[in-house]
Amino acid sequence: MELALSIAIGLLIAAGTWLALRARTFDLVLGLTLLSYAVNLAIFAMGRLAPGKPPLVREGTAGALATHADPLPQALVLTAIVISFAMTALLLAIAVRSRAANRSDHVDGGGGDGA
Amino acid sequence: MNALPLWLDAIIAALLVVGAAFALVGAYGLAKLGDFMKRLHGPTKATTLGVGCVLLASLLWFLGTPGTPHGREILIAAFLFVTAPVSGHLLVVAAMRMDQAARPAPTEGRSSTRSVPARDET
Amino acid sequence: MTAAVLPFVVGALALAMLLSLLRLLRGPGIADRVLALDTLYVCTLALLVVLGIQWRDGVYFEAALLIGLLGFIGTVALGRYVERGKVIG
Amino acid sequence: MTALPLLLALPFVAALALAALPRLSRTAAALVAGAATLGGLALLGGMAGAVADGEVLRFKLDWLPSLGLAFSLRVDGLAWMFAAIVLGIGALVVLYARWYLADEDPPARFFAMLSLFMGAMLGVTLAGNLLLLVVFWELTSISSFLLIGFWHRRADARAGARMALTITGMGGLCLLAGVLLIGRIAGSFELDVVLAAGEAIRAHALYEPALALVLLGAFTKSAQFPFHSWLPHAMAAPTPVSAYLHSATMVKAGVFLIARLHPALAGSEAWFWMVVPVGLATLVVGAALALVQQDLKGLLAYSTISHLGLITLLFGLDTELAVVAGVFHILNHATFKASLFMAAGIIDHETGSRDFRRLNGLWKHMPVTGALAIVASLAMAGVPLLNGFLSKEMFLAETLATESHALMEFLVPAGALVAGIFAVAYSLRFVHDVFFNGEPVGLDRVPHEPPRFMRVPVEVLVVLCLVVGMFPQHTIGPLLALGVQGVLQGPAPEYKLAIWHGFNLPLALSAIGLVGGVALYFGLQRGINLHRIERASTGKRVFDALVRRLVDLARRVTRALENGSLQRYLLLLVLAAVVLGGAPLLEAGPGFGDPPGTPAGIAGWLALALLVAGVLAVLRWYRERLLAVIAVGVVGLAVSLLFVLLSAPDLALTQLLVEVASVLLILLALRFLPQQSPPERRRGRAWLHGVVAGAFGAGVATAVYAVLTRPTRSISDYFLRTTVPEGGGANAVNVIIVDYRGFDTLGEIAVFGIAGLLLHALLRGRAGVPGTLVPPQPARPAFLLQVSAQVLLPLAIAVSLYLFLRGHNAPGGGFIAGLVLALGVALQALAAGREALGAPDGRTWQAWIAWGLVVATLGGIGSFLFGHPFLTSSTPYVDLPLVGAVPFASATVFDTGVYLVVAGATLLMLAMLARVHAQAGDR
Repeated sequence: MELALSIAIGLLIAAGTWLALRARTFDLVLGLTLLSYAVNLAIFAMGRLAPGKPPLVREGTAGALATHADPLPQALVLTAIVISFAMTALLLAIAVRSRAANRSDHVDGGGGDGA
Repeated sequence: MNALPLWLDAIIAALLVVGAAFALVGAYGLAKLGDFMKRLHGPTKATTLGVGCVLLASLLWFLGTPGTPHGREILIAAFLFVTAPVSGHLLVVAAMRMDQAARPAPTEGRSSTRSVPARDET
Repeated sequence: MTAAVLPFVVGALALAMLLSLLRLLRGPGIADRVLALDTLYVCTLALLVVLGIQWRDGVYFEAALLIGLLGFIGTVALGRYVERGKVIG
Repeated sequence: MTALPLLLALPFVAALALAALPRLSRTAAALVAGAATLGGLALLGGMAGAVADGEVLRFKLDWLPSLGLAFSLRVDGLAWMFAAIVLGIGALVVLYARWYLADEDPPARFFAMLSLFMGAMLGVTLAGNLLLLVVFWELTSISSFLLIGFWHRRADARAGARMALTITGMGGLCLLAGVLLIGRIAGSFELDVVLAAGEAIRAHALYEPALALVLLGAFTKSAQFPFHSWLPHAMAAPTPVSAYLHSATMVKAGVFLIARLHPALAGSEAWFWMVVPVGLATLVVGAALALVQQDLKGLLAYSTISHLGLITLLFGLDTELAVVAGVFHILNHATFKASLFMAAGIIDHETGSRDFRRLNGLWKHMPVTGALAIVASLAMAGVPLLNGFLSKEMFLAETLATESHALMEFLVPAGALVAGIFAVAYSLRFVHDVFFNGEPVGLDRVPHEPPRFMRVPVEVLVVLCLVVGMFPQHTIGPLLALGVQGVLQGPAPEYKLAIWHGFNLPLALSAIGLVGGVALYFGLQRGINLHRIERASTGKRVFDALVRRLVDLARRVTRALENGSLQRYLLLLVLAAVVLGGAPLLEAGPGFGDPPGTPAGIAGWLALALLVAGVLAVLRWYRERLLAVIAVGVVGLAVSLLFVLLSAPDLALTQLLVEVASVLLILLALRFLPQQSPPERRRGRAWLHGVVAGAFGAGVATAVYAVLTRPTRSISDYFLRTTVPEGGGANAVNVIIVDYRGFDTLGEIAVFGIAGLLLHALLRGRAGVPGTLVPPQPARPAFLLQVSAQVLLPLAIAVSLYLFLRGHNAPGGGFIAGLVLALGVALQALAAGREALGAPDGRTWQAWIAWGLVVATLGGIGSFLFGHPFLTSSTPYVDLPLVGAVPFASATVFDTGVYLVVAGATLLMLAMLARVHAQAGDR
């Protein structure tokens, strides 16, 4: 599964980057959403893939990496997911404002809506 | 899971298979049927029912397995049965609205750019 | 016995999801795609439950719970958007 | 030895005080600055005895030991002598400036800057650590910049300040580099070590570069040829500044440095050949140019340059007697040049002009000032019975004693003689052309003597010139001896301070100089009237040209990079990332290990299939934005599923909730954006972007795979081991979030809350945003939805609380619970309208954010009460029905804060976006 996941992450990165390079604010938002998926998955994967071993130390079991998934990247990614959500929200607000100001959703303003 | 008595095991297995079958049928219908109103039947009925079976199976299984939390399946089922119809109904409304407006989905934006001015409550 | 059927159950659900995906990609109407997405969510719910049995582990129930409780909000919102052009009136 | 830091602190204290009290009157400000100066003098006097006994006073305070930077002060003879000059002249300048400043000049600012400079200069002299010395060195450059530009409304002042700062600043950088080299050679930056390591330094391979760099610093500071041209332009400064910085002290910093490092650097061929020619050139050029100035201060400036050259030359000659002469001349020049500047200032003050062509025959108007100026000028010319004569005699003697290449043995004395002749000529001009030589031309007022006290400093200095000139041994003798010992770091050589050394060659040269000078001056005045010489400074022209070049270059580069297109910047950014990341990857190779081959299982493949399909769909549909949103939804679902399969329940929950919330937000915003992206106008660019993005993706994929196939060395064993016993929770992830890494989390929720507030600020009171979708239909009441929403709200709240309380032991926790709650409320809004989202201005949710942060912080502090450090939890459990054992930990309090912030911020975002509404008559 490692290879497949890596490729998937790569695909997310590539697609996200390409979209982020578009000239329209909304496309940028889409791109950054994909990018944050990719980055979160990548960070998460740094803890290695451990199916069926959630990092919950139940009664009777001793907590160890052998029997549990690595909790640290998970903790990092959890907050990262929420933060990237906030970033998306912020970008959307900026997109709305910038269009209101420029009558255009071009990232550099001006040029009309193009649509 | 040999903790389970055979009959219970059988029922669970059966429920699972049936549930999966229903879900599959529902999805198949969604994929194959002719127009939206027909397709709507698949998920809203079959799939929901299928999920119901699966939940029931899981409920029984966890009841049969001591030392595991149980009962939450009921909650899930309840939620599902409250929400599924709502979304289904809303989609119907939406679909009807779109038909009447005779507007192919992707291009509302286009046509709207030269359409009636927006009246906005508040 | 349950153990024996589980793989097929999972497989069937996976197939169901792929079929929904197909519809989501084909469309044609936006409503079809939204419906397909909704179905995807519901099937995922079922899948989670089944996986819960397979792994004899209740941890993923919360996920199923949340899909059941809030998963349809996305659908509703999309439906609203298509219908009224504004999500929150 | 506490007097030492105090001595250094005084001026800075005064500077701060003055800066803090900008309204002070001229007298008050002068008193503050003066008090600091006199206090300093007193402290310095207290050290005199010890220093005289050859003792070296030290004060050391480690600052950045790792860099060898210590705040260490060190007073030996040389330092003491220089400090005495700085403070002594300083006191006189303060007194003088009190009377010099005009009513419209802000006195507090002036004296603040002056005190700042005084402190910096003291720092240079007292520093016992080379790095510290460089710090103060730069500080003098800066304060000089400020003082030159004191009359900041005058263009010439600004230009002069900029030029001075640029040149001396560059010198300072060279000095820093040189000092770093020396420090590396000597193994320490402490002056004691460095001065003792002379042999090693001179023997080292890096000696020449180090020497060259240090000398560059010194030469720029002391306005040595060819870096001299900043000094004349610094004359735009108020005259007290010119008298103080640009004749007596700061410009001496360069020669001081040469003297200071003499034991470490001098005594080599390189030293001779680097220092002597520069000194000689400066001596001659300065003297020659001084004669042809039309500005009083200009003449004095060039003469200063010339004298600095003379001192440099002496240190370059590098005999012990030359050192004596050099130190002696530092003292003498400080006295007579400072007094001359002050005299020039008085003249300027009383006549309103500094122009030789207009100033004539002032003798009958201001005889006293005239007399003083004349005596000082004679000292400058090196006339017997004045201090200038003595050091000049010594100088000439040393030039004649030069032992080196034959050429130099001729050039040095020759140059000295020529310079001497010019010196006499320009001194004579200063006297004759100002006080005699006809009548004043077009002065707007009748000149008269200055206020009594404005003249006092000049009188003091001139008296010094006389006394020293007549009774050197008893007046200046001890001080000079101190300085010389300081420079040589050893006993002073045998020398005789006397006016009469008998008939000898130096005396003859002086005589020739005097006669020649007089002849030269009157010759020139007769032949080509000196008033007709118009000269623009070449140095300035060159400098300006260089600066212009630099600016043009910068502008070109900027224009090339910044064309105003954010798209372009982003592309460059990504390109840079690809290159910087890719190069090592290609160079070293990915270094894959052997894949663990974790089985994906049916579900795994399904998830990946969904993900890939979703991404492709987004790319296919990105122009049809609504479709793109749906496709993104698929990707999100797939990611959540992956989290489930890879045993990250918490992440799965979070991702699912964020998916739903994002769809809501996006749809709320999408209404006010075009529903489509325009087609790619330039396919070529789209392809280019495709290539770059593809490369980026490939690179990341490779890196990730490389990591995944290598053995892991995670620190998490610790977390897993201790999560129950110490963290008091079975859910290691949640424990890490609220406990081990609680401090990070505090920061993260703060960021989240700020994002919410920012969004509020962006959308507050936005009406009339252009919408693009169909005008909203009259909403048909959606009973089904409303009913279900009402049913679900309490359930949602219940679930949210449940997830929150269980969070410490099972998937859940503040983040997840907060999102659940937010979505529960959002559902109400979907059903019943935006009123369900609380106060229209979102103040409800702002309060939530605020309280959340408060609670979280308190929870962190709470752990103090349990006697643990900030944000470490301690955990008594309480049993709740249905939920089970719940840790009532300070961590739980903290998590409550997280809960509030997340819910509040999410709802604030939703509320604000829901409040935006389309303007009437929208397109």
